[in-house]
Amino acid sequence: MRVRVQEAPFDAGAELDAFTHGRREVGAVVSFTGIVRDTKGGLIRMEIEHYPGMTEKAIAGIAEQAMVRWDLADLLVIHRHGPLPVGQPIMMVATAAAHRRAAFEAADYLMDYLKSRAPFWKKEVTEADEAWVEATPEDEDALSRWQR
Amino acid sequence: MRVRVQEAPFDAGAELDAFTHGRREVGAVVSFTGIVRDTKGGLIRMEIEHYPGMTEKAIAGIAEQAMVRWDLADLLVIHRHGPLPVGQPIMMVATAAAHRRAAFEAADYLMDYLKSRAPFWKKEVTEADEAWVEATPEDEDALSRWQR
Amino acid sequence: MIEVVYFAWVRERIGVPRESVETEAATVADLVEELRGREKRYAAAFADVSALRVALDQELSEFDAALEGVREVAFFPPMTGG
Amino acid sequence: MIEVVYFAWVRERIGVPRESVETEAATVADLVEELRGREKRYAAAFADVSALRVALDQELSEFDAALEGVREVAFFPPMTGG
Repeated sequence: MRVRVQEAPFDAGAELDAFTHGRREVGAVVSFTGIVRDTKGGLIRMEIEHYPGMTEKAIAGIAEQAMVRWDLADLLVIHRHGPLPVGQPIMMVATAAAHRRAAFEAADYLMDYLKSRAPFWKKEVTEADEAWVEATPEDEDALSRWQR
Repeated sequence: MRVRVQEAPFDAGAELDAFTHGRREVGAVVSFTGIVRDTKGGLIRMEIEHYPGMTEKAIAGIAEQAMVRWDLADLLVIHRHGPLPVGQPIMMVATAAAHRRAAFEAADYLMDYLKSRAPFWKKEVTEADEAWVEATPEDEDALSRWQR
Repeated sequence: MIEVVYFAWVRERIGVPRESVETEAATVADLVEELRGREKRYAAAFADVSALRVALDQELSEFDAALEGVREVAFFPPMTGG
Repeated sequence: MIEVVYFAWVRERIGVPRESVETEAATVADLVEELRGREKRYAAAFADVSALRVALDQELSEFDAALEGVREVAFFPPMTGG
């Protein structure tokens, strides 16, 4: 289990290769990369605030839940904070498993929980203004998929 | 839409970076990498046979279905054939979308259909013997998830 | 004349990857019946057609499909890609 | 004495990222009530607590939770990670 919270950029491809390399019992690796997107046009940058200390604990808790729930060989979570230009990776998760279903479901689960349960807050800075991104009811609804 | 069927190895990380780079309207990239796994121990290599001509058409058809069904900015499919050592990537898919749900579902769909509808056949070569990998009822069941 | 191609263990049992077959068979099932009657190796390959898939001119099809106008018939086990 | 920390627009409305607060409040809700009564900026930040989340010693909690033994209380809007 590898969890990193950092301000520095990262290279999703290099991370995927490092995560995948040299495994004999893994048949499936799923990755998700979240990228700063210019939703309305005019976005200069995204700013991500987080809660140092709690962030690491919250992510580790979510990751442990995924390891308990699915038969995973390993997982990776990287999440950035600070200012982020359009097109740059914000975060990534990767999961490695013998079978594809576990790898897909665990990555999907990690994303749903990181989105709504890890203490990050996004602000969009355009030329005109700055606005905090609001959580949507869909974000919360997504969690109910896993509460069986 | 980028589809490649090849005997040569590929680097999943480099492919992911090339696929992700320079998109302003993509918030989510999901990748799946299938890796030669030593299921029982003693695997020397996997051999993948395919149906040249039909393979490319079948994959293009599956990819087009995914593009119609989800709001994707792009997708990538790479599938190898020929002899493959343990630990090497067999194939990968990647999907790029504004939102994570479309990227996850489309990648999952592509995998289910590539598994059972693209003309590839895997043979496992161990020191003791050679055996064709058999399709499982679960592979076929997986398709019914998408037939709504 | 129709091109018949085989993959995976079907190819191994029959012993050739492809061959041209002179036939008047109206459907895939008729063609299978004809091949079965030829030699033991065909009987072995086509012993259980429920374990087989068929493609006509590189499109997945069914065993009751007509062969009229078809140039290439392929027989193979269920695919195991991905 | 309890450390109170604020994030995102809660921090912006209150104007400081953290502060030490002298309080006898028994629950988070009591603390919110106390802060609201202090100054306009607190009243603005805590106008609608249903729009807020709270963490006690870096664990997500609820507004009716007790503060006994808690060293750090954090107020923030729903998270938007990922």
